[in-house]
Amino acid sequence: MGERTMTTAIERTDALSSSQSLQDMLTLPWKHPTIVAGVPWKNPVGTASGTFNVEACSRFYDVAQMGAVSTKGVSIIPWEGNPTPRTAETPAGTVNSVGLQNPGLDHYLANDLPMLKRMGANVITNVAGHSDEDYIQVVERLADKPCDMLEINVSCPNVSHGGMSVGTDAKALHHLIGALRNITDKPMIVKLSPNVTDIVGIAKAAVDAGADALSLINTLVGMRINTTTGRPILANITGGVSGPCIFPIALSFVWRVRRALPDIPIIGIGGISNGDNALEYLYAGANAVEVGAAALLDPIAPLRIARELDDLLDARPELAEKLAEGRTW
Amino acid sequence: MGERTMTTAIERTDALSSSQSLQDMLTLPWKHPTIVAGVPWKNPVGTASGTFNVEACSRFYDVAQMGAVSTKGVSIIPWEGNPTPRTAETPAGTVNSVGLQNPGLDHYLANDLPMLKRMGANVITNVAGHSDEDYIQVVERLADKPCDMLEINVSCPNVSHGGMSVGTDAKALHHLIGALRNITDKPMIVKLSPNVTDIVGIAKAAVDAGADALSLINTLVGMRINTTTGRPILANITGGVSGPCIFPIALSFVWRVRRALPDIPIIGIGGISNGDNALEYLYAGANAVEVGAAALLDPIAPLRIARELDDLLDARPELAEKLAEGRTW
Amino acid sequence: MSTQFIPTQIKQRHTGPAKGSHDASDICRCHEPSEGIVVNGESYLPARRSVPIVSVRQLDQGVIELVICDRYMAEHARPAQFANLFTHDGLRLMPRPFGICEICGDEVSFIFAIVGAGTAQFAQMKAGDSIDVLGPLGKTFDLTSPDARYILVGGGLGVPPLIQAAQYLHDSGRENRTTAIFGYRKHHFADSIVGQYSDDVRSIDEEQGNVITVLDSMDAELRQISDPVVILSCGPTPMMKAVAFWASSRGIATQFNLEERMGCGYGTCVVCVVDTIHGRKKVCLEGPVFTAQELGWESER
Amino acid sequence: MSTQFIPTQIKQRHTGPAKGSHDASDICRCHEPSEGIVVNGESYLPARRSVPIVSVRQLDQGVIELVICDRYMAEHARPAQFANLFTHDGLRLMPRPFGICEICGDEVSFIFAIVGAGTAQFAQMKAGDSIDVLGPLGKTFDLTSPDARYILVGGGLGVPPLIQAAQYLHDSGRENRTTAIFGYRKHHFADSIVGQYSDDVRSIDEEQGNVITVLDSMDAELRQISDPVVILSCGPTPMMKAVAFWASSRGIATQFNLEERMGCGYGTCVVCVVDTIHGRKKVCLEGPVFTAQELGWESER
Ligand SMILES: Cc1cc2nc3c(=O)[nH]c(=O)nc-3n(C[C@H](O)[C@H](O)[C@H](O)COP(=O)(O)OP(=O)(O)OC[C@H]3O[C@@H](n4cnc5c(N)ncnc54)[C@H](O)[C@@H]3O)c2cc1C
Ligand SMILES: Cc1cc2nc3c(=O)[nH]c(=O)nc-3n(C[C@H](O)[C@H](O)[C@H](O)COP(=O)(O)OP(=O)(O)OC[C@H]3O[C@@H](n4cnc5c(N)ncnc54)[C@H](O)[C@@H]3O)c2cc1C
Ligand SMILES: Cc1cc2nc3c(=O)[nH]c(=O)nc-3n(C[C@H](O)[C@H](O)[C@H](O)COP(=O)(O)O)c2cc1C
Ligand SMILES: Cc1cc2nc3c(=O)[nH]c(=O)nc-3n(C[C@H](O)[C@H](O)[C@H](O)COP(=O)(O)O)c2cc1C
Ligand code: FES
Ligand code: FES
Repeated sequence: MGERTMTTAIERTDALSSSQSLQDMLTLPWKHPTIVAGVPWKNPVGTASGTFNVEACSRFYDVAQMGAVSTKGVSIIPWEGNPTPRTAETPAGTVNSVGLQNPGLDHYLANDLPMLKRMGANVITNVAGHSDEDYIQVVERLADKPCDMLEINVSCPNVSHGGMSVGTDAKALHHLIGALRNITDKPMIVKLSPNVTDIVGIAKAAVDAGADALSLINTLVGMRINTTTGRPILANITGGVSGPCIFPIALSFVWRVRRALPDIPIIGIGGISNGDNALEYLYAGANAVEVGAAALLDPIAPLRIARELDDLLDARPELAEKLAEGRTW
Repeated sequence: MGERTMTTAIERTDALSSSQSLQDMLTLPWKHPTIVAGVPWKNPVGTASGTFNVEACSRFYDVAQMGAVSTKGVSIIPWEGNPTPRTAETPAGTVNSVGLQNPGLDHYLANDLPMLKRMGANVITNVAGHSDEDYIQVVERLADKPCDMLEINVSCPNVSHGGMSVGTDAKALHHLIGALRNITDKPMIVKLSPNVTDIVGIAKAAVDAGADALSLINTLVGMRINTTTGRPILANITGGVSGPCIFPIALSFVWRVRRALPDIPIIGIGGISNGDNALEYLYAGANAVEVGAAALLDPIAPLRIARELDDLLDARPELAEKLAEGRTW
Repeated sequence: MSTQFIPTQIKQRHTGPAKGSHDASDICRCHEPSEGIVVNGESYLPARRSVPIVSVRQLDQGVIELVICDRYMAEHARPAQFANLFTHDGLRLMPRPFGICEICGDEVSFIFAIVGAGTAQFAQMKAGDSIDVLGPLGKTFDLTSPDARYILVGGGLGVPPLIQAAQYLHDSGRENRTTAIFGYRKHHFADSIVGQYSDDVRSIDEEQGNVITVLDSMDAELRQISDPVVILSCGPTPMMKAVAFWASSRGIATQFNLEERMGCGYGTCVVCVVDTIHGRKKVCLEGPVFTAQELGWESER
Repeated sequence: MSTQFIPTQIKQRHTGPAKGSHDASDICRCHEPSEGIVVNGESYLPARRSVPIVSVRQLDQGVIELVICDRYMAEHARPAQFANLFTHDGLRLMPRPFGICEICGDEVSFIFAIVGAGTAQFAQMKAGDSIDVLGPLGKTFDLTSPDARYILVGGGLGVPPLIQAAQYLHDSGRENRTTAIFGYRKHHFADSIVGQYSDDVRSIDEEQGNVITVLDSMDAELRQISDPVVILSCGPTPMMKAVAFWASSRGIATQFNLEERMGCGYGTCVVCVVDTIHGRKKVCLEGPVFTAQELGWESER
């Protein structure tokens, strides 16, 4: 009984229970900012790559209110992604195999990025590639563009070359990140894959090679089968699992990397659906978080979560102060 | 719209929706048996190790009705496991850090095994160890004992030596399984960890060294944090995640290993909570399945799932026939 | 006229008072403003919200009509737009998209088949329960041509957006410009509903043939019409492709309402794409309406 | 007598008709046989089942009494046994164990504090809703000594098993042999309930002291009793340890009802262990009752 307390906050901030009005969510001042790799965020909550499209999301809320927004992976030329179906439901989650469909860097520079900056967003450009050369070209061309941070996606389970294969091999990753470090001064986040035996070794390789921050995790490999046909539901057979189901797994990745690397800024990602979930990441050692699948279920989920966290941090001044100074719990 | 069908069976067999009486569940003949590594199972559903204790479970149902029962990991001497709390809830799942507490081989041979055999169960003895020597001693002493199969657990995330460290290193695993192969003729299942970069490499190592079958997956490393205290809920900090949340992930492990190793018998484990889930594993290439966390939520879940699957297989004579012959989809 | 009415009661929702166990005016007050949300001069769409269910009834074996009350959706939805419905079940979080069917006051109806876990749960819901929704989503049929003759070709559970098109045309005084050709597996469950908005309902079931049979029978009739003819269609892909082929060989314009598994329904995840002559497009945001030409279906069969 | 009644209504469940919006005889018919399930001559315990809720009421701020109807549990439950309750929420699957409190006919009550997601959901449930349960689980207090004097020392939400013990002793004609010492944070929410079964209720709240204060005040009284004295206790661990120390220094026997986070509640997972002098034991199967001696609490403070 010693364990019983009256203060568990899980339910208070549960998905969709928020009664805060959009008016308040968009206009109240933010109380608890953070700093990630030198870049100020007005709150510790960003959107996760692949679940945020500026045109789609800005119809529902002012995207400048987010701590940051991470764009869909951008490749040097347009990619058409995988065949459909690209999604299947999983218990408390989803598995997707988009395969990084995106209209390419030129389109991004002509449309999304200027639109985001005009709106006042803190922009993380998520970078995709099939080869080191692909990544290098994108990062080179972004060097003088007005995005605030880069997030190098070496962890997509849905592309056959590059993607996850780099993110699961410490040597290959070290080589790639070193090459990128040589050509950019932008704050560079490396986004890691959970589909590895030794996350700490991978994380160290990225940091040694010059990563300014780490974001983790990307999706876990998964699949569903249609028991009527006996065939996989996804045309690509396997995809990446995300949503609440991966929350405890993702949290432990952040915890383990934080223990091994006390100083590197970390963005925690995976299964966040309320402010209390975000708080768990901060206690695990993250400087900030990104919200993915929850935004698929409700466009304004990332903003709601940011507001819930902002309120939860009121009662945790010590943690809030550390975050404000770019340090972690 | 081409995709829409009227036959999705997911809901029909959902957890706890079964209205079959215990009477029927315990007495109806089994229609669809399987064979795993030469051992006949009366149905393709077993209990998963660590979630089945004969004394506890036999109060609720006749354990001889299961395809097989896999016992709690048995070590050569008693282990006291990890400190408490040993469990925390996760979205659609649970994370546990029992740490293989068990009363040791002598107790097992004097109590559980004779009781199981007296009841008529098809027994898989799950074997735990901190070192190769530990495993060898247990397997040696089991050589002439009446258990039907061995399941070598090299994948427990909750013990510091042995356990998962062997299961994540193909060389160490090959060495251990080779040593065990030399001292036992019993059908030997090797239970694999999902916490690896290359499951196929690990699986091949086990099979090359003489494994008769593979069971996968064991739990994924995970954790929860109490946001009131800012501390991990589990005394052991991290534990193993199981339950519906891991289902799509576990399924993809089975699929990938089946594609790489067409002939090895595979037992699919992870997040099964109804007959339709079990069927997905069979279509992914498993010969049988084991039910873990679902049994924590309802003692008779494994039996109910076996009955649901038995009925679902009626409409799939081709699959049922293959299973009956020890082949797979 | 070949309309066949099945013995379900003719719906009174459009002309009479709302059905359901609750008084509609009572149930419909607690809602979203009908004008989106304006903050600092910017206007935002309403996000996901919980709304009351007005009624749930079975139209046919395994076919359900569910009516919600949501003023915003009722005022803004246009034919071919859809809405995401959500279960209350934490194991089943993903959106279930459904075409918006009838609109009556603040009430919006959906018609769906029970095909899986989510639809089974929706079918169990009752008047007075709440349900989470997002929408209206997607683009609409192009119904701007004032003098066009619209042929609504639907198959199975593809009929809801066509019913909405019929209602829209009816309410804008063009009911005499629509013909509904609905193909059913067995029971003609939607005839009485679409019959409220179109007096030319030519439905057919599997025993009787398919929608192409009906189109063929209209061939001569259509040749005599001087107004532009537009086919709006929604149903199984093979049916829609057959319609595209039939129409293109006659120079008739077609608009198809597609379906694809969705991750978000509002354009953020790039899950729901379809191949078009302009590349892969999001069905939820750039569709769900595409022309045969865009889909490259004109010459296919 | 120092009993303090707080102004909650005295419960009539034990003597009067069942509360709740449904007629109890009506609500309680659909159930488990009261004798477990016999198949082929073997008898099995009933597994998880869905049962109706008879009533849910607030006893104090954040403290709820929930009454279910389950004939099997009502007939078989003994003091200190508990039951697993389950949410309807797919995100929250794990069992919530609660001590069985009062039993009346086929009805079983639980009293719990709202401390997290599950208890918050239970508190929202209503008479007529269904809830999944497993139980009764665990071992009982040893109440076999016919002439013992039982002192029930409870803290906060540890009182339910002690109420069940008081009821059991009362129903077996030993109500004059119980003293209830309940320590509350503030409101004395369970006095009126236990007062039905024991006429010696000496409760205390934080402002007034703690249970040890009351025990101290009983010291002289207890020395004069020739019958064996047995303390049954459930509450926060520091309280129970203090009770163990107080009793052992006086040679008084103690039985403690422990709590531990559980994976299954029925002995299959080895999650819920406690250190005893005989090694780590499962609280759910080998407990929840342990003596101070077994726990090695006799000399501790
Ligand atoms: C734009 C659009 C409009 C639609 N309109 C209608 C309608 O008016 N009436 C109707 O009966 N059906 C309609 N559908 C199909 C409907 O969305 C599915 O039948 C429904 O989602 C199945 O849900 P379930 O939970 O029963 O099935 P499950 O198999 O349990 O669903 C699991 C997941 O797969 C998705 N899914 C499964 N089947 C389909 C499918 N055929 N299409 C898209 N997603 C699917 C579900 O949305 C869910 O995310 C429409 C689909 C789209 C994309
Ligand atoms: C044998 C036993 C008897 C109990 N009897 C009572 C009682 O009569 N009245 C009462 O108010 N409480 C009792 N408890 C504690 C009660 O089980 C927890 O308060 C309750 O499970 C919390 O659930 P939640 O969903 O609100 O909290 P959450 O934090 O959402 O629960 C998450 C998970 O942790 C478990 N958990 C959380 N806190 C505890 C805890 N303190 N003890 C055990 N498990 C916990 C839950 O069971 C659940 O699996 C008892 C516990 C045990 C072990
Ligand atoms: C539909 C979808 C598309 C995604 N696309 C990308 C991507 O382009 N780049 C990337 O780094 N991560 C991508 N991700 C991964 C997410 O950014 C995030 O790491 C992951 O979903 C886990 O977080 P969640 O559980 O909050 O969704 C995608 C995820 C989803 C669901
Ligand atoms: C409480 C608990 C204890 C477990 N103990 C063991 C064990 O002793 N040996 C083992 O091989 N696996 C053990 N497992 C893992 C399960 O056998 C199974 O592989 C895993 O839980 C995934 O299946 P599930 O999702 O059906 O639970 C344990 C799991 C749980 C939940
Ligand atoms: S479903 Fe997400 S973009 Fe269409
Ligand atoms: S909770 Fe599973 S053994 Fe006690």
